[in-house]
Amino acid sequence: MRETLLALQVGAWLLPAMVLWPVVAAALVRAVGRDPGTEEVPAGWRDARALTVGALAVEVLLGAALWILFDPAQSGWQARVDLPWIPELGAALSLGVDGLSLPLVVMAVTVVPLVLLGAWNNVRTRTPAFGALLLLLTSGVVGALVALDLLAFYVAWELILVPMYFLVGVWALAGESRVALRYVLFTLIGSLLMLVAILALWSAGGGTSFHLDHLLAVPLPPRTQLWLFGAFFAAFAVKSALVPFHSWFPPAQAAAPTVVGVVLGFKVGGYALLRFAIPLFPAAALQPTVRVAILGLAVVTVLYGALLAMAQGELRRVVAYSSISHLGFIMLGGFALTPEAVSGAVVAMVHSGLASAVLLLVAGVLEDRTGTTELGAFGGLASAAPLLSMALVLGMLSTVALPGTLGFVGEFLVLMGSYAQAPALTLTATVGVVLAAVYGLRPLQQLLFGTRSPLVAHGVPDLTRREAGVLTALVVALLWLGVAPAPVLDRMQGAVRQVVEGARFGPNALPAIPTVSETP
Amino acid sequence: MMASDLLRVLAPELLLVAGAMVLLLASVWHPQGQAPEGAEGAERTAAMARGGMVLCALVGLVVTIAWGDGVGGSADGRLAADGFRFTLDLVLLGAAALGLALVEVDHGRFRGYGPEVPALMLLALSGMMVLAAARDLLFVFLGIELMSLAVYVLAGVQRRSARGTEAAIKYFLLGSIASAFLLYGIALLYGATGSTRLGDIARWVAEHPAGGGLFPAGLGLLLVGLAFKVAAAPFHVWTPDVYEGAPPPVTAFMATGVKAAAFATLARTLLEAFPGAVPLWHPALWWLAVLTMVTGNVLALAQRRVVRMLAYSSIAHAGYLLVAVVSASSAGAAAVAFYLVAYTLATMGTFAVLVVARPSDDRPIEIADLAGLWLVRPGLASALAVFLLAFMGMPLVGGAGFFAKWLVLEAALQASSPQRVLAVILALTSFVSAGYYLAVIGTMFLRPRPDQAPVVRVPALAGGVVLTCAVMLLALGLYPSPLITLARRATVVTEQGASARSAPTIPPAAGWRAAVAR
Amino acid sequence: MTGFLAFQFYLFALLAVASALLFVTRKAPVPAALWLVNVMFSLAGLYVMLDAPFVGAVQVLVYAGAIMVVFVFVVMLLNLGRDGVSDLRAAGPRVAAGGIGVALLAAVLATMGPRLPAPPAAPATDNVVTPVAASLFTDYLVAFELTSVALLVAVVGAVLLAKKRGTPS
Amino acid sequence: MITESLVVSALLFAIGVVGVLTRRNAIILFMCVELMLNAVNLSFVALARLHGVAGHVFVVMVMTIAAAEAAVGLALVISVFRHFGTVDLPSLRSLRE
Amino acid sequence: MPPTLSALLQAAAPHPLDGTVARWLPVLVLLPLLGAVVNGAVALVRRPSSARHPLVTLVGPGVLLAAFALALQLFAAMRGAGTSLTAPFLVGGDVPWIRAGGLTLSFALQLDQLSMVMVLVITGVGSLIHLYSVGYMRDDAGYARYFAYLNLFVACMLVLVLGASYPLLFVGWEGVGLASYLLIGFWFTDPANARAGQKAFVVNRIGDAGFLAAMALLWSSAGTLDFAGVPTWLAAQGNAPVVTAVALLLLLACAGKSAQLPLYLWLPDAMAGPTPVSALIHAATMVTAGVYLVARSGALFAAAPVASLAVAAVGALTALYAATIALRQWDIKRVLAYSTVSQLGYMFIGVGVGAYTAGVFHLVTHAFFKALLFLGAGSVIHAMHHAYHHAHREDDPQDLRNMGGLGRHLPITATMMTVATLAIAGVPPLAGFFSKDEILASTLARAHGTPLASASLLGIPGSVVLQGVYAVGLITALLTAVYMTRMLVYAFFGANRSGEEARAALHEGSPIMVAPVVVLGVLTLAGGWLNLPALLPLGPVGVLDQWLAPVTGAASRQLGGAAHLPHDTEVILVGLAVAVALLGMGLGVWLTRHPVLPKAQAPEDRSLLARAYDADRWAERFVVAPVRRLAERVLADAVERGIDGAASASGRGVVAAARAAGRRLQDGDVGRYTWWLAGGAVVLVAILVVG
Repeated sequence: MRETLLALQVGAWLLPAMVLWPVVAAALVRAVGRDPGTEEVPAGWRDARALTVGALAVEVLLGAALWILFDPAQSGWQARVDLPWIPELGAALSLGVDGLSLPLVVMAVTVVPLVLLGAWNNVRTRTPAFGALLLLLTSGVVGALVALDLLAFYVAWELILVPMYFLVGVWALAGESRVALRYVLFTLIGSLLMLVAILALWSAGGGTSFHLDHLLAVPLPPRTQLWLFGAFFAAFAVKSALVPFHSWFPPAQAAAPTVVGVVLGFKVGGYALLRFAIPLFPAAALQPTVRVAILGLAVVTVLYGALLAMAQGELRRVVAYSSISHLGFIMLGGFALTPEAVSGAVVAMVHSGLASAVLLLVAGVLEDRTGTTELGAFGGLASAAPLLSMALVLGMLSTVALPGTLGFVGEFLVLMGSYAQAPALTLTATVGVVLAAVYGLRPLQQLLFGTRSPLVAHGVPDLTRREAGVLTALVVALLWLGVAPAPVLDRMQGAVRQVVEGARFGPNALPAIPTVSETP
Repeated sequence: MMASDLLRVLAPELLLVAGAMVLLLASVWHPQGQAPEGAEGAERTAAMARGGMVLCALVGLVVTIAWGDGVGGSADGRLAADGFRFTLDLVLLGAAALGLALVEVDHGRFRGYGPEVPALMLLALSGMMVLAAARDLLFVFLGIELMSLAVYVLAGVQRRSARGTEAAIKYFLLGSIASAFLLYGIALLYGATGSTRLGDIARWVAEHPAGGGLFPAGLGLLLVGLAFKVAAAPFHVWTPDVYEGAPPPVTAFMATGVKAAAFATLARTLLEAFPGAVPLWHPALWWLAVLTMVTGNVLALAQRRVVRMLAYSSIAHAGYLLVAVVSASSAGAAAVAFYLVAYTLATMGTFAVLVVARPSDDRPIEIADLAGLWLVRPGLASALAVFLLAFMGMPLVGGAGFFAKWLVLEAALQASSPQRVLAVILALTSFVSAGYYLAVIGTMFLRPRPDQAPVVRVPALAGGVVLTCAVMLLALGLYPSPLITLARRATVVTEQGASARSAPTIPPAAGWRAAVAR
Repeated sequence: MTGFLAFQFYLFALLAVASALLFVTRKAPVPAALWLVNVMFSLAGLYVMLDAPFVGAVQVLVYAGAIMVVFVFVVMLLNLGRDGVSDLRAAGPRVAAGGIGVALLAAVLATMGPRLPAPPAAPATDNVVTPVAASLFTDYLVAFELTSVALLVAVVGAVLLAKKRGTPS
Repeated sequence: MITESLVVSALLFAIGVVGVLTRRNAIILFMCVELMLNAVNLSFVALARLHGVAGHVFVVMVMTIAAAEAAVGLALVISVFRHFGTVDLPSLRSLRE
Repeated sequence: MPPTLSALLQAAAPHPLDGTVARWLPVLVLLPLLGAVVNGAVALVRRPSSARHPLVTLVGPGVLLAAFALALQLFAAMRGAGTSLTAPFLVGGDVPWIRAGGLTLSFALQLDQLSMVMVLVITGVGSLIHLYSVGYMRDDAGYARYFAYLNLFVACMLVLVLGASYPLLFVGWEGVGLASYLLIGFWFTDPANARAGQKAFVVNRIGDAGFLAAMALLWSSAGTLDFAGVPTWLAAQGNAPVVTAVALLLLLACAGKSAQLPLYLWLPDAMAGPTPVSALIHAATMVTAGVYLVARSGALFAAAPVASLAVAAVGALTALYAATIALRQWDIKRVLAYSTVSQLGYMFIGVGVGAYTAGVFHLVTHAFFKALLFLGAGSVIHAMHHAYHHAHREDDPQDLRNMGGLGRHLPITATMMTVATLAIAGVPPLAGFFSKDEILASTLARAHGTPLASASLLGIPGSVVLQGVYAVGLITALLTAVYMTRMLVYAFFGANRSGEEARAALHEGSPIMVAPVVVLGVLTLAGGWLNLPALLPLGPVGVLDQWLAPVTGAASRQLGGAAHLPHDTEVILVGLAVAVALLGMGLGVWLTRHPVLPKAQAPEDRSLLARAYDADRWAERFVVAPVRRLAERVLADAVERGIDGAASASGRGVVAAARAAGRRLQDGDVGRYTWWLAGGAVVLVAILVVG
């Protein structure tokens, strides 16, 4: 298989195709797609949703090809492509993957069509526009994950923002469209600062190239690094909803259509920290005060997210806050900066996407059936809708990181890898494990158990075949990767080592890396 | 003085003025009858506007040819013929052509424009083009006056509109005060340096690095005059009222043409005459830029009327442009050129949408009037979204607006003394701007269309303008290289650098009689 | 500067400043306008002192003779002198305005620095127009033409603006 | 004498500014602007003694432009009067926040 | 860096079990897992699954019996290998699980003598309970689901005892927690049951967090998480504080899983599950995982005497504490639950003092007699439930006050329960007597001249601690005899209080329920022969001790040396123990001399002991409620809303300020605009002029 792909020179166009195909497909869907909700003529194959899923299926195939093509033995960029773009600025469409981005890319392109398929009736109005925007969003996400050129990365980064605004705003649950504005404003403030930082970095590098490899070699005094790192961190922390920059996230995810909520929860911000912020400015990222502060924020995020998830009365908000809690672990692992912890962080990012997909799909199904996802409105679903309950239980178990699920792999690696770097903080973070059990089981208790509430007694149809199929696929992925994460982990080791060693011994690294002292 | 030389230098302006006069004649050719509705001779306005557009195209051709020919500045060093001038000429011509198109569209709806309007716009344009080329403060003054006089009239050109008249008188009064300041500044600079030519002033500054005498006061007053024209805070106070009261096509022309011309002359003056005095004017302009960005963006947040919001937004953009100017480098000039292109396209596109979407009574268009526009006119709404996102500086979806901001930031950060704080303020105020631009976008896309909302008809010409602006913005956002190249060529060539042909110098102070005697 | 010349100079200067002050402080429009005319005449005198008799003449002809007459004409036309409303703003703003005026004056005067050297007095000549004209039609030809375009705009504009309104909407 | 003229000019200009700030009548306000222009002219004439005839040329141009401005401005004033029945500036407030 | 497992695998000499049935070890785990999948599929597909599906009946207990058979085969193979078995047999070291950086985990299973004992108990007792369940759950709607969960539990439990590394053990550890959660809340329509399951899971999670922390410490310090790597690390590390820290964190984990103070709270509530579940999970196997873990980590605890003392102390306190509560419980299952907690305390004493064999011995015998007690109680409840159902009465079938004289109606059950009671009370020669006695004897034996005795816990010398532990153990033995006798008397003797109608319907359960009870009764009688003390010449001495020696011998020696009590002392101790047991039983009979009223007529028992010292309320008030308040009041209502509000308020504030500023600046009066112009000009010129 791999040989065939190699022989076909797939690598030469694979990544550009993955980034650009959704854009093309977006135009097609918008032009050809029909809205089954409004038109009298049966949409047939021109049903915009079907077209969108089809277009995304192509993306899945490309993602699969990328996975196959990827050589686990190599470290460094693979499937790398450099297309000229703006020679005047030195910007190029430099795309490539390594073990850090590969799992996330494949996860992203796989989850989006699955969730769209699973939440088939979640969006029923103006589906051509929805599909087109979703495809643009996919392009942005993939682009941000595979861009090696900082300008291209920034463009993709902002490309996530705009379709997301419309997707959340236009198709939000009734009366909640304001959250879209809040999302954009929060994200924008960080990303504009990052823009300035990118420019400054580019200038420091002679203004000739935006390529990551070029910029990594640019010598920067620690003070400069600190400022630039701050700007990057602001962008990524807001985007990934680190406490206390998170308050846009729960309402947005709760209001967004299912598939959009899932994409919203992708931890692209966490990835970007590992990909850009830490390697580019190691002296700042590993500066003891900064590091303690960020690790502290990470632990606060773990606990805060978990506690808030405990206090929510609505399923999607529980999911959102649990996602925030997971982000805390991701940050902890990322800044602990040991191979184990960073690997764990990446796995946790993949897990967060998959688990949110399962849980939000279940929430979407409930919303479809009953019009609400308030926990208090339910009860006794376990007997009324066993398949749905099963999916919810399994998704939640992965969320609370039960061993044997993917959630555990990430959290475990993070905790193992972080302890040596920040013992006290890591031990504090384990409290999050306890709280996870509380916030994870509480919704199960309220939704599934007890006597049937009037709403449930009225009848909640169980999963349809389509929903069941999608959820099965996702749950199996969570369990399978929990048992056999090695293929994923093996592929990322080279990249992880590069990040860790680059940050410790790279040209801009601090002379000696102190571990975080025990001062809490 | 070689007349042929001067003709070559001034060919575009001459053609433009001549053409404008022909149009003027044509507009009064028929005996003036009282049309049953609308202004006198309203039936000829559209034709005049089209003629004006053709003229703009012709002049544009001439500009291109002149540029290609490598025409140098005028022999006496009072008029420049460098990339900066020609780029700005093209921007101004584009703005005028699109403005004329908007006049025609608006005229098609309300029939409120006399046939002289296109001619007046072209005459204003000639003033603007003079400004782009002016290397003598006298020309700066005359260009500004020529442009302003025409625009004062244009603001009040719809004589039935009280609001237009009020806008015109406000603009006129404040404008003439600003002119007086400008003129006083020129006088003092003349007194300090002995000349009004930028090259001479630059030489004087080079010889007197400490400045001294009347120089600082003159420079300050000059900056006041120019800051007024570019609508920099706190000299921006006229902008919201005038933009709102003037007919939208005129506002569009004002927001693009006047602003571009004013920035052209501001940049040229500072770069050619006062590069040696950067320490003197830098703090003042720095604060001006900050104040302008903050004032424009923050006050725009409170607006409910679209045009007024855009007025504040134009103030904000003046602030961004000032950042480029503050960098005091050729990169800054390039950034100004690029920015003006993107800004002009976005502004014209926005006003094109507003012209077709504005209520049919004289009521100013409010943001709420755009509610649900996406549902009835998806193309129009999407285009307006693109324009607003371009104002915001979003990449890709905002097209060239992103690279405009980029180049400004680049100029600021790569200046010999990097303007980091200014860059950060720019970023933060851009963030604020998202608040009001997204309010419009949100209204268009996220709100339902009210039942009683009027049907929006899009005439072909308006559609064309919208489409042109949107496509060009998006294309340049995807592939900005040509425009960046153009903008980088739009550097200010100082007189010393350019004119080896050595202009005759003004006779020294006491010897003017001798010169006369010669 | 001989004594008499100096006396004359200061006389006209005083006259100009005093008239200007009176102009600014008159409540009614017409007297104000007349005081302004007085300023202009004084200035014409000053111009002559400053070796610019031609400019002085033009000042009288154009400014005092033409422009100000139009002003007064319009004031009369609009019958502005009659309503009792004061044309001046309240006392507070007036004081503040004075403050701003003083500040501006101070800022400008601060740059005046040492007394500028007076150039040698010009030799007496009858030809007061030639130098200006020569300059105007050679060096400043383009500028001259530009002013004519500006006048054209003004004419067209004035006609356009001052014409009677079309049928009111 | 040049310096004295410049001082007088500055005085007149400042008085013009004060007038601008204190008058409510559009025409008078405009007259104040004319005063400011005249003040500048005085500077030009004075400085021409120092720097040459260019100052005189400037003055001629300014007068021309002033005339043009007067034409447009007075036409506007008339137009305003027709619309609002007054030229009292604080009364012209249909355009505001 | 200590050798990793795979390195060990490659380097090790051929293992005596190579090529034997031991290579099928993974099947042992997979069998119940397969059962779980099949039964789960049936449960999901066949609904409503009111009727029991023959496939479930076949598969559910079937896989267990098969697993038990395989376990016996394995046992035979090990017996065959004899004393040459010094190292664990490893399988699956080449099946990767988590590989990142220097951390390499595989699905390696290891079989050694300790695991073998656990496997036999799990599959053996498990098989009996599965069979019993066929009868007990016959009419339940969730029959298939029940067996799916139960099979899942066994699979996880086997992973727990067979895993060759801490993380793999942790997989089983949390897996059994999950199964327990699911089974406690099996009858989920009653929210109380589901809540009990949730409570169990969450409290266990506290311990699990300790486990994770222990692993983190171990990994960062030792660079290995395999059991095989620990001794090497310890050899290099000596008695460093980190060893103690790891051990104490593991103790936290064990306290959670094995329901020790202060994390025992979940176990009494766990009785909400079906009674066979209580028997299997909450008495015989899962709750003993903590004991297993301490024994498994013997080397670690041996290197940290303080931690070992802590284990013993916790065990002793728990034993006494729970026993006192059990004195005044009326719910038959709760009596047994507290009894379990108390007996687990005993086991902790055993493994705490380094008498690993004694601890494991008690684990095994306890598995027999406590499973018997629970199954017997289950039979009683089953009978009571049916009787009340028959009589159309809504009454508590579990309350002792509603029973009385059941021996007449359930003779076999009554007999077996009596045997079990005698065993737990410590009457020779029943199983409990030997195991309990060994623990107490070992405790006293190590009170002098051992590393344990010379260590100190919280400033108290180890010898004092150990003597205290012994005393507490003895008192607990007394109390145990008292409360068990009380239970037995109230349930099976005296007059019946169930009511006329119900009494008529009381009868023994089906044979499939009776048979396991009888088998367990036999085991209870004979279990003591597993490890006879030298004192009583009834058979081969210390079989279990010798069997476990390769695993725990070294650690045991390290902690206790060759400490042995003098023969005379031993005799005295045995006598004391027997005396205490008999005294306790007498006391129990004396306590129950007055008849009690049926529950419906009796006043509510509000004594402190009946309320279990109000521990639940204290926990609610001082732990749960504050956390909830923190989450809901402080964070959700105040902080989150504050952050949120600050964000939107600042937005709104800016807009409002802009609006106000706009109104003032742009009031339409152009005269006022000139002020900005002039003022700005003055400032600008001033800036330039001044510099």
